Amino acid sequence: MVTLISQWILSLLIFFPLLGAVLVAFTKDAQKARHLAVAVSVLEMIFSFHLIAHFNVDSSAMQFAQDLAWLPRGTGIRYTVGVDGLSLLLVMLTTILCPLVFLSSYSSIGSNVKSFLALFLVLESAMIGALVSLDLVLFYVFWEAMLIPMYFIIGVWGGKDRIYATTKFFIYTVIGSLLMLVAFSYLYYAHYQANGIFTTSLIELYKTAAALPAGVQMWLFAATALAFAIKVPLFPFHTWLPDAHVQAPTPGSVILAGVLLKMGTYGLMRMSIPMFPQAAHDAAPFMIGLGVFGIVYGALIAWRQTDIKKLVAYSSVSHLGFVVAGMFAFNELGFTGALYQMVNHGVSTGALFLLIGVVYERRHTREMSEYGGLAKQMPWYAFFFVVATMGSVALPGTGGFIGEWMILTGVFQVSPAMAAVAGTGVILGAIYMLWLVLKVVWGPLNNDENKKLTDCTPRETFVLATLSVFVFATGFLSVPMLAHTEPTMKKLQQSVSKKEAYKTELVIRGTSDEPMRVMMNGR
Amino acid sequence: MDASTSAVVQFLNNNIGLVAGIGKIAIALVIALQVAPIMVWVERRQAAFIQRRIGPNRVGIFGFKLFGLGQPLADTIKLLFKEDFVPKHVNKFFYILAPIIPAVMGLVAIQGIPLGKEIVVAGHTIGLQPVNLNAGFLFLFAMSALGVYGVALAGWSSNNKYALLGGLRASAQMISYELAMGLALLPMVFIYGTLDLQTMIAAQSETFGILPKWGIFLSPVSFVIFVVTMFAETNRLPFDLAEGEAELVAGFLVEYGSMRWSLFFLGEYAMMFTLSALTTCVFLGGYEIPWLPHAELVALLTPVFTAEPATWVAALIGLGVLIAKVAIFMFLFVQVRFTLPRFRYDQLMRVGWVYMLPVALGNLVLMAVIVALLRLT
Amino acid sequence: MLTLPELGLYFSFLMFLVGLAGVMFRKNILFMMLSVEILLNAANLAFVSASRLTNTMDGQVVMFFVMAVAACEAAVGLALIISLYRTKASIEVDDLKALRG
Amino acid sequence: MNLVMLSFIVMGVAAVLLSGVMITRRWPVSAAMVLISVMTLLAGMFGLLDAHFAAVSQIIVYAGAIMVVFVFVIMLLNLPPEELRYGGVTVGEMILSAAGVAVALVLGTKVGQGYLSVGIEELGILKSENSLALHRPLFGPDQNVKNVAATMFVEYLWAFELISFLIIAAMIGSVVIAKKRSAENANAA
Amino acid sequence: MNYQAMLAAVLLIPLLGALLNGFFLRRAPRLVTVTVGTLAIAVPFVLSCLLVFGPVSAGEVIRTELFSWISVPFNEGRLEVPFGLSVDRLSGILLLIITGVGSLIHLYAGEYMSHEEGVYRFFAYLNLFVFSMLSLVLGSNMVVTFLGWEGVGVCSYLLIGYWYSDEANARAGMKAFVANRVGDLGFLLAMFMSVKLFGTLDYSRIAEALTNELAAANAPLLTAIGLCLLLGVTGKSAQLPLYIWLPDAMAGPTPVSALIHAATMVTSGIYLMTRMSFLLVHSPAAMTTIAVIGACTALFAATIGLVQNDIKKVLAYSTVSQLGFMVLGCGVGAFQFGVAHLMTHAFFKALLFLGAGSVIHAMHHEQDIRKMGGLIKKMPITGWTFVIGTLAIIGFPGLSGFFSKDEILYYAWSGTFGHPLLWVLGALAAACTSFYMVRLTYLVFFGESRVEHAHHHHDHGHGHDHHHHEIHENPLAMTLPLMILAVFSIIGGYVSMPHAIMHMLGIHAGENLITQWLAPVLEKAKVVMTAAHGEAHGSAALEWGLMGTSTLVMLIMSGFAIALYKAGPKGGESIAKAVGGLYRLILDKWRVDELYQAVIIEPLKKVGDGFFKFGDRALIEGIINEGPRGIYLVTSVLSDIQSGLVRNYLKVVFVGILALCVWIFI
Repeated sequence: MVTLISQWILSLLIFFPLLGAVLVAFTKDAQKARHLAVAVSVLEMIFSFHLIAHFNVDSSAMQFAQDLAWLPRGTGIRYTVGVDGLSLLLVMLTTILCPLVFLSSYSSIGSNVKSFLALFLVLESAMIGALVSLDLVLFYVFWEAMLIPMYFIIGVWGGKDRIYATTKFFIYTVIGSLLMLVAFSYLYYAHYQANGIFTTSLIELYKTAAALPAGVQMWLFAATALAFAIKVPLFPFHTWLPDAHVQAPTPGSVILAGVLLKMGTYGLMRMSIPMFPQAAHDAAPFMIGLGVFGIVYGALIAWRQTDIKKLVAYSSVSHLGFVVAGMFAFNELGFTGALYQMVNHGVSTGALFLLIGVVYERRHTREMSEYGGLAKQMPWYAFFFVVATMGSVALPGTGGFIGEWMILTGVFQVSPAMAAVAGTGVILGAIYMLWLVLKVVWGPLNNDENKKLTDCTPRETFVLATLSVFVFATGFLSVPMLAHTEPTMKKLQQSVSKKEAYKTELVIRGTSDEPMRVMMNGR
Repeated sequence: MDASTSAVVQFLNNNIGLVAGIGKIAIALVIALQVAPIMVWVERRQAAFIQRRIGPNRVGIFGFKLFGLGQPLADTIKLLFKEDFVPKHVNKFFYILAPIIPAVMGLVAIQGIPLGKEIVVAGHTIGLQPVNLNAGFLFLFAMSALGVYGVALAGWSSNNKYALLGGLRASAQMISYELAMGLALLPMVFIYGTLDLQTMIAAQSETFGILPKWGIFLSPVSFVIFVVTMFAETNRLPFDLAEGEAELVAGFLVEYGSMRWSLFFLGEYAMMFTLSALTTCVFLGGYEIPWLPHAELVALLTPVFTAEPATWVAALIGLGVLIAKVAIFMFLFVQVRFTLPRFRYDQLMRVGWVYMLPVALGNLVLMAVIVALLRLT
Repeated sequence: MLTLPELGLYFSFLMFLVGLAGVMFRKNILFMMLSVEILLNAANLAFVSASRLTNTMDGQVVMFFVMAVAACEAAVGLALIISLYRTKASIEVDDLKALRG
Repeated sequence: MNLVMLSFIVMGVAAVLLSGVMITRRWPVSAAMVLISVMTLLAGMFGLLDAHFAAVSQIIVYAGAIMVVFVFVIMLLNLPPEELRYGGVTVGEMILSAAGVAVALVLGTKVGQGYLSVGIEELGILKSENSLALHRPLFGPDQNVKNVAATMFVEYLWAFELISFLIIAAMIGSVVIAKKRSAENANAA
Repeated sequence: MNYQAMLAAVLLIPLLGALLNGFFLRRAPRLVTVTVGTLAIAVPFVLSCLLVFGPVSAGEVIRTELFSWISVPFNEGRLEVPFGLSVDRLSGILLLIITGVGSLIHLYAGEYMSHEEGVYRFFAYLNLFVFSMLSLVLGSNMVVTFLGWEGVGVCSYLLIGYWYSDEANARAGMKAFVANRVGDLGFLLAMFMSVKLFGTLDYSRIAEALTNELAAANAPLLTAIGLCLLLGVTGKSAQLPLYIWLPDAMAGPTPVSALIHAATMVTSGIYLMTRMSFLLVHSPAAMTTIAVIGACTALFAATIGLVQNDIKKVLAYSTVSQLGFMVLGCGVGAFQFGVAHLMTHAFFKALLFLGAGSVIHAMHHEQDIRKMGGLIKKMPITGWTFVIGTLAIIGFPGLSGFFSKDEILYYAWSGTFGHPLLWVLGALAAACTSFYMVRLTYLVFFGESRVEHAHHHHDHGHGHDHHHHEIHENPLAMTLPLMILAVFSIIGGYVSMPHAIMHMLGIHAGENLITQWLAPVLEKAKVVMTAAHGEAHGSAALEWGLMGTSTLVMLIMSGFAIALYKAGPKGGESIAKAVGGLYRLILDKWRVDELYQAVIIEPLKKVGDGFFKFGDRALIEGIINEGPRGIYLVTSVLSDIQSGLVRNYLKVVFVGILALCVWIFI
């Protein structure tokens, strides 16, 4: 029975929110739809606990795998999904963040509620799909499917300049992903030339891609890395992010910062680096350089913003610079830290956007100068704000510290100078985040409109408290969390450093200790 | 035997298929052409019977009155010799073309009906289905589907308000009911596993328990739906909205007279016969006598007539059985015509789309499940 | 040696050209739709011929899909025509340039 | 040149010519009728190509249903003659047509020389191991429908389901389009 | 109860107190809050005493690991960072100071903050601070120390900005945090280098791994580690160039200044250097830099202290200056006396701050010493304890500051890395100290009362609810800590009695108490120093001479201060006029803040703006937005071809088909 569940759990996770979306769309009452969406996402979260409960922490294989026929046989395009240490944490982050986002949408979304919720559930489904798919075409489908709900979420429920922002977001992302598609197609054909069969299986293409000549690898790496770098967003492809964040409604911002950006870094770690180890090595100094420059660049710009959301958006640019720099250090510390930092950034920045949403709903402005002294009126709010800030500036005891520490230690092993420059990001991070706190939470309560503000409602408190707990839990419980990822990271590191093909296999983790292998039909 | 005789025999031997084919088609044509006159008489007599009057019983041939059986002949002669009148305002080409379509389609459609199992002539086995296409009875459907153009064109080319409305009604009604009709037959297709009518009939010659394995018992819902849609397809009462006298004078027929008018009737009756025969073949075992499969019948007759003629006699008996079964439906057509009132047009559409179609679909799913389960076990 | 499928392909080509001409030259939406039907039929002929040529069933299956698409096209297209005719009292494409960019 | 080939060519030529006739009709009804005959001819050609089920479906669905809808709409609109302008053909269009005819003729001669079959062999469709060819008797008696079904519901099941969605969408769409107007009328009245 | 559990309890009880006060006792009565807050420190104090005077004094090192914190594969092995605690003699001293002085200050704060609303927040912060500070000193590896290191920074940030309604306070907190962060970067980099060099961050493991051969092979790296650690120290312990945050940090409540900015947090740099002494001594360059920084800071801050008029600002600069002494002590290799001065400073500086707080409390938040005077009659306990504190800090013979400071000065001259110049700087700083501390004490407690009565009425407007306007002595809860600390300020220095005095008194224990106590901790460092530079080259005569000189200077400067300010604060004006511009410069704290603002902050802001305007907006957005415009120009031409008529498109298709046919078949 457990084996059966394990075999189907990923498909369930992918398609259950879709089902929820249909149900939500056909609900009559907006309030009921909200309840339903929360229920669906909570159920989804409960389902996803199966992954944690039955994940084999000693294995780097693709677990809970499922391999079914999808498109006609000759095309080699199949429905293949699986989870390893790399995607597990991100799947969990997604399923845990989504209920909180739905709770936050109770007050932030007033019009077209049902459509919003349905789109959001579709988005959740696509995100999980992109994280677990092991077939390039399947991945691409989910990758693009993420774009559509987000396009509408920003474009319909966004702020004043939402159309500009959402168009920019869309075009940026699509340009990148089309290049990625070209690279995938080339690989597809290269595999056919080499082996005489067509396949889009990621596991097979790892081998094909790693065997390509260095020059070809570099082009393919560049094409895929560009797609992911835009999503990350890595400097200088980041300018869509501030606009998108500023214009997006609160839940949109949260999920954008919390999960969608991680898709870029996830893609780099899942596709670009292990597929093209030679090219990744050649490009590593450049990528670390971009990441580190992005850290400083994003931080300095963030400091000078007066729009709260823009500030946090640029802080994302800075934080994700760490992640990119870390993964291109090509040691376990860097990889693990990068992965962990993705999760932490999701939690703390998600919390920050939720917090901004809380006051935005009350005051309908994001200008820093409009606020000040909120601690007086909203003590709990101030508390959560400070906690989220501390998570964001990577205070020891929060998860951000572990992530950044690992990344910087990892980068230091390969390039002390880069690590030192990246380290200044720690200082600048403190400057701009505390500047934000200073201007919003502390100071005198001068603005008369702020004197009427009420503290967080129980619902908001629940959401923010949950995230605050996570901020600290990730800071102290890194070992049990990272135990799941360690074999994967180790294997990744080994194959990349030896410039070999990344080898993995599909298994279902059953009740017994012996992993059950999934038969790859028709390959 | 002289050379010429032997040459004829040789030709016949070499081209037995062609000759037999022509012969079968001719027989079927004769049957189809006879349906209309006979049915005119039957209809009038039966109507009279229902309405407690006498009906046509005077016209005889050479003094033999034969319950007025001469009446159809007389009518035919009258219609044939009436002036062929084409109104001035009509679209001449289509006006002339329109009546031909249903008549031709009716006559072609009947070619798909198996008139009997087979006969053996001079060692050649000849199947008794005039035209046997790979797609089986779908051919009948194709022809009946084309028949609608006759009505539609007649309505349009007459350049007359009533006629146009009649044509519109007819075409809408026919596509609506064709769906349910096809869906009603689909369960039978996968019950028998074939589209071929001969195979279906052979399958129905078996029994289970004391009942013959007829389609009517295997899927009664299909049968009911099929019969109802058959009425609609042939524009018979209670579905004759296209020519409803009370509303549209005579619908698409309003500008027609003489032989052109009677061609419509020819086509209609031929189609009635064809569809009834199809029902018979699919649901009532066709030319087979219940509990007595064709092979056993031949075996029974062989001692009496010797081998080859026995098959001839069996074929004749089979044809009789088929016509007897069809006659039941013809009787039903007439009986219904004079018993039931006409639908209103919206009711007709409602019955088609809201009742017939869902019921047929449900039946289809149900039968599919049952068949799948039976296949599995 | 000529075979049926090849001829079929050739006829389909010819029919396609004729259909294309119909869509190009006629300015009446009804005629354009009818010409589209010719195009689709030509495609069907090509599919069935190809099916015979390669001794596979795919062509015939695709023909059914084409037929389904044609049915959809006809349903929606004709509904649009009726709607257009009611509002504009014309089904000439030249009268319907409001959306021209 | 056997009987089958002969009748195929006759039907094909007739179909092409009738297509040409169709696009030059002035009355929509005439055009529709010609088109129906073209379809019937095509059905015959399908039959000769041993695609019996396709042939019958061609008549039932195309000629018997789709075209009925066309005719229905044509009759419903019942366009007055002045609506049926017959736009002239420009010089460019005539040149295009001429080019088309020329290419068709040249191609016809090539086909006549068996060029097409050579080209097909070069493409290697039949030899390719990647082709989706099913190696089983396809065109024997009573096999056609079964094989179509087997292919459609195994290899193309997904496409089949998608098409069914398309049809539902088209149904709903056409009902909505056609109904909107009458609802507005009802409101106005 | 075993010692491991006790150790864990010492760390966790303050955290528990913080959680209780922060979350669960928000609506509890003030008494409960204060009691919980104080007990959360007092109980660990008792436990610490049991630990330190029990096994630790017997030479044991108690270790415990709470859980595995970070564990990553690293090179061939693993990089394990457990949340490990250990207490040895060094951390024992710090433990006692933190919990002992901490309890007294908590007790004091309960009374001092009696007029505040929502005092639970204050005590939650304080308890959290103590937790952080404890994890700093108890951490058995650098990461746990760093947790405390940054934790105290955050708590200090929160406490400085405790009265957040005034933006200046919040800004001061932010300044403190950011300056600390700059230092933290140094600590981080030191950690990275340690990982690279040793593959571990555990102090004892590093000590084991650091052999002389390794040190010789990696001398530049060790110097780099030393300098990075120094950067960390300058941030946390307010040394040049990062000291600027500490004076501003006086914006927080006075008990905070006493606990954090005098006794504990700011001394963590000294702790860290002593902890890493075995590593630092390998690098003479780093040691010398440390010593020079320390000496310069001592003098530099002392000069600013000369002219300040805010009672807390004077004490703040005095703290910076004293920290400079400690760093100087560490830098010259006399780590044990750095720690000794840390301890004595904790006593007398806490005493001074609390005394100042007592005055401020009584004066209703008046901090300007020019408006005080003659308070000793009204507040005798506060006054006399404050005098004791002053005597201790200026190094009056026999009091604690005398011993510890003189030992440092002696080693500055004669220590392993010492140099007479360093002594000169130190002595000058000590002279300044004597002057400004005596000036402060005299102006506040002696002479004429300059208290403005109008001020009181004004104060009513602030809403402080006083029943009588008279300045009077504070209750026992505030004075008791003063008295206890005064006692320790007197006797605390005897642990570091100079050799010369020991000889004179006939004590022949060899080494003084603190040297003996810390010997195990400093053993390795001493071995390295002895091996490299030989024994310290001092003599009893030199020691007596230096001691005498500094005592003389102290007496002269004190006398000078009393003479100058006998008639009130105007006494100094003549000198101020005489030096004119220099006076203004010193009063403005050498304008270092303005310098930083102009040289670092503003350029960085400009860069940020530039990045935003020219990088993001002009360059990237320009390409993004204008690039398509170029395409648009091209496409607008092409779009004219798009007639929107299907027929025209089909013509193209038609031509295409024909072309395709021609190409393929003909």
